[in-house]
Amino acid sequence: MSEMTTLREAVAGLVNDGDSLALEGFTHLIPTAAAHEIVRQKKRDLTLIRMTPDLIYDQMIGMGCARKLIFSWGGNPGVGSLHRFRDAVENDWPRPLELEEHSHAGMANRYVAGASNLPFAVLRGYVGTDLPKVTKTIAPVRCPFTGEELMAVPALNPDVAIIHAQQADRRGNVAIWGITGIQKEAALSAKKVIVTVEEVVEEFEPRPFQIVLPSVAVDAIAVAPKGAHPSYADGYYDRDNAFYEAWDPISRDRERFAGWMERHVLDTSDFGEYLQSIGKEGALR
Amino acid sequence: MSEMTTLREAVAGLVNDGDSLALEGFTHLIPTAAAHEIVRQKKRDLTLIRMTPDLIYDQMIGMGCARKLIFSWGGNPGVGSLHRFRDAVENDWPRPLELEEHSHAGMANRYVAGASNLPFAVLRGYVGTDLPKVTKTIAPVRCPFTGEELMAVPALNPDVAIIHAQQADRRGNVAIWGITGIQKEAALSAKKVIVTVEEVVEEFEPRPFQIVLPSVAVDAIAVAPKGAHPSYADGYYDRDNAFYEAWDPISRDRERFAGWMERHVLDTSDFGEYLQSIGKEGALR
Amino acid sequence: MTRDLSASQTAGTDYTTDEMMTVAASRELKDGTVCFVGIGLPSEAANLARATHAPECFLIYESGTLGAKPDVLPLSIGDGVLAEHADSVVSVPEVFNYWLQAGRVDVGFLGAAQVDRYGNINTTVVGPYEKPKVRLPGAGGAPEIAASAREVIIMLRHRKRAFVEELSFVTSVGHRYGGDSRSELGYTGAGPTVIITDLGVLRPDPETKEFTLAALHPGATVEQAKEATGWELKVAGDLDTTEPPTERELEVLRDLKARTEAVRRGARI
Amino acid sequence: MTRDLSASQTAGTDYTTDEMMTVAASRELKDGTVCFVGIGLPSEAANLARATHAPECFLIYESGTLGAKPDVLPLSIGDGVLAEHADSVVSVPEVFNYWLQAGRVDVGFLGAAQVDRYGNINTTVVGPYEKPKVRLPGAGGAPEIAASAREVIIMLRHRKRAFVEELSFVTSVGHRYGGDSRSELGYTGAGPTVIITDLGVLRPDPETKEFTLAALHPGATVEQAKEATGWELKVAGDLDTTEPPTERELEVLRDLKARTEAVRRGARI
Repeated sequence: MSEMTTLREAVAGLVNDGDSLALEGFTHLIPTAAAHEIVRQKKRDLTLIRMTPDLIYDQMIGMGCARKLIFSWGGNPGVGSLHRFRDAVENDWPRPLELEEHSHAGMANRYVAGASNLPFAVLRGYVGTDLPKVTKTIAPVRCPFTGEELMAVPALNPDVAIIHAQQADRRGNVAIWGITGIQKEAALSAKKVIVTVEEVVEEFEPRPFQIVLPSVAVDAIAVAPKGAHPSYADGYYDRDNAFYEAWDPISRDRERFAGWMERHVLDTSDFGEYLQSIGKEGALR
Repeated sequence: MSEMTTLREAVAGLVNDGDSLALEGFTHLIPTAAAHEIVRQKKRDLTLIRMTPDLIYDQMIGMGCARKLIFSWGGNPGVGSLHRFRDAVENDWPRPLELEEHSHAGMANRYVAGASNLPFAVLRGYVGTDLPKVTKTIAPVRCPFTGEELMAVPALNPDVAIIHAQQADRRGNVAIWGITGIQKEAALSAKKVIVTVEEVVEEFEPRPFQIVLPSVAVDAIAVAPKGAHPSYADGYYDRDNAFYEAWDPISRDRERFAGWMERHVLDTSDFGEYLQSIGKEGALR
Repeated sequence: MTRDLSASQTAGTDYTTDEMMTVAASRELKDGTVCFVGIGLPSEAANLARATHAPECFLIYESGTLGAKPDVLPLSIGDGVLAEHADSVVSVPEVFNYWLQAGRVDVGFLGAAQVDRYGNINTTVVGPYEKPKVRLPGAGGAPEIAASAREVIIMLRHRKRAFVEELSFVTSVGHRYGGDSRSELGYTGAGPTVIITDLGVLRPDPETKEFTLAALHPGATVEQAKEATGWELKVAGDLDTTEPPTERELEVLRDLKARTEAVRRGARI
Repeated sequence: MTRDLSASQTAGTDYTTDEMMTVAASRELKDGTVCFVGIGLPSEAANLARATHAPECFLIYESGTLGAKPDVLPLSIGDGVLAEHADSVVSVPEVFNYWLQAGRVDVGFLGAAQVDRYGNINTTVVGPYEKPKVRLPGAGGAPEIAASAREVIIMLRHRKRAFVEELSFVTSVGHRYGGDSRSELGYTGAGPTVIITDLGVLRPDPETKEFTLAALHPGATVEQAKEATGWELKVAGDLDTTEPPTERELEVLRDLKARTEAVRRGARI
């Protein structure tokens, strides 16, 4: 049964140092507000799970929150590299980052297995690539009927899953529409679930390709308007493409990155203040 | 790419004697019109696949269309037995019926595997029941990571899947809303797909829990108003509960059943005439 | 036809034995529990509970309706009334994989054609499988409900042909051979914790897991219960008597059934 | 920075080599094909095709958008513009399992950081995996696209550091070691059938499956191509010259990119 709370309380109460966290949102509805609150609360030794690490994990990695990353594509979409991610992998800065990498299909099916309470999932892939040489969580499995050999990947069951959604209703149900990506499986695969939402409404209207996550599958709901910025929220605001481009020079340089994060994240008390803060600077310096 | 056609042409062109057919619709949107057309065209030696055989397979079995049934629950929902199904199993009338029975979870996952082009699916079930003793398509499989033993079921890939949906649009996409059951997986697991719809619309409106099956995943679309009767179509008409109750005495007796089917199905040219025909009789005699 | 039987067979009071059974079963459901509901008697009892002491019960039907709130009793597992007020509607694979198998269900509410002393269930055949005397509907969702629900409540009328010494077919596993034999199967659920009949309430012995008579409904006797049981029915030392239905329970239940009957006589083409 | 480079580096005519590359790639897409599109150059070429000769192309993006019809080029694989006019939107597991793995994709359209002579792709690391010189983004959807699409079109700029003798890492399988070695892997797809660059078009030798120069874009030379290839590039006997972009192709492409640029400079908080 979900509880309405603040993002600060939700993160303080449900996220512990050393946890495995899945912050999902496949380019749409990326839970930036929650990622920043985790940085503010200086959580450490986290295993960060996410198909597309994106800017939020670049920031968490650069701020030293992560000891391990489980992922499938680590770039700045439409721009280029995630420089904090690269600096951690190439130069161990600010600390070494253990990698467990898969393909998108592998990650998606690992969440499906986790949500289904199965120890593994089966797919056609990986064979002939170098991924099985560097990733231990890929193993062959044989079909008991045809004898055909396929690849298996183990289930993902994060300690905490965090997603951003458009709406919650009074009873604590969560509505997501548009591109819903892997959010449902990520949430249902986790031991605890935090959802940030744009707003709370009396009841949901039908929306294109909407899914509803029932209250019983959610632990905490916090309102965080614009909480997916610079990603977008279908029906609320567009993707801030300029911010993704601006992030490239900001994140290239360790000092500039650290200063930016301190100014806009550590020195602000919540996401509302963060938005004001980067708004003043035009987000670009 | 789906083609708009008539149900008669779709069945004549895509359904062959000896085919395996999945007519799905989980109590909602049961494709009765299509089932009747198959009876009219006297298709034979079919392997009928369906989680809940319901009245449509009771009729097809009683009319001698089927040599095998793959299913998980064969009753008249809310009423009792499927008498034609029972007569075939208990007395080989009108011909012997081979059974391959699973649980709902097993059938659902067999369709998922079929839709995913995987040879098998994995689930937690069957262990300790007598089902593996009588159903050959259940086998243990071991997790390559944990060593845990689970049960596997082989994929279902019917020659033809037939479903009934509320709407198609001009481009041949199909919209289904309300309880969508297993229709998506059944359609995507099959080699050929026939969809009957209540109507063709310019474009779809958002509906609660609506799914859209793209035109490229459908072979033939035929308009069949009220084509799910006595089941229901959310947004169009309610379930005809009285008909389900009326079916019990009609189907109990071989002669009465045969006469009823001849009068209302064989002697009518399409589902529209069928509806008029049973309407005249009040459907109850 | 069992319907007529039980309707006539009242407990000599102002309620039927079926009403007593449904009321007793509804009381087993605590408020706020997530309940996977079978059609028929279980659905009747679950919705009575939701309309009385357990308004926050989260009802799941195998058709994929999550948090269903039917205002009349569904006649099929996928009636429109289940989707209408549901919190969410998902596909059949999802309801079984992401909800039941995932361990999100507190209580599985099952009917049965036959049970044995360990709460194993048969809904497949009476007689040999290859040449059955009676072909029953089959497994449906029951095997996985019995496997994965944290606990299972079984409801069926107390008849010798239903409470049998040996099942023709084990469709869904209860406590298997009794004792700890169920746990060897690796299922997450604890198995059946109670069987509610029209005569009384049976609960498993903590050690042997054999279902024994724990309570009688008002008017029913131990002899009746033993007579209607195909095995040597054991009786608990501290045999309870079920509280008779309250005014409220009967009123709500009869209202629910009246509205359902209206619908049953409803839609025509 | 490759962007500036190629923009400056025109073929001495009124279009850039990048424009020639995109146009050439778009022409490879037949109308009505189901195409699984990667972001960047492939998406640009696929949407140019859809806006010119292949209006009925069915574009799938890994974010779950089926039949996407973006009016501007998406900057990320999950931009709202992809869902807006899509025929359907499904979950990420569905797009990979029910669509790609199911064999519903005719053409997989991929970019790459590095390719070798057999069309194997590296998007993971340059240098040793444990201590990479350059850490690239990783696999994304490419390995399964390369595995399950009926055929694969690869697009990347012709540079020595990109067309290498040996890959640091095989992220996605092309023709593996050449010959029939791919078929031993049991993939349903036929593998890469063409590599489109800013200099020309490479196609696999029918026997060895080694990619050889099949056509040059206007203004490009065999020497340039060999110089920009890390392996001993073979040249087809009947070397074609690509038709230069038509007025229409250039107009539509530039219009598409202009609208995209406007959006890129768009949304601000």
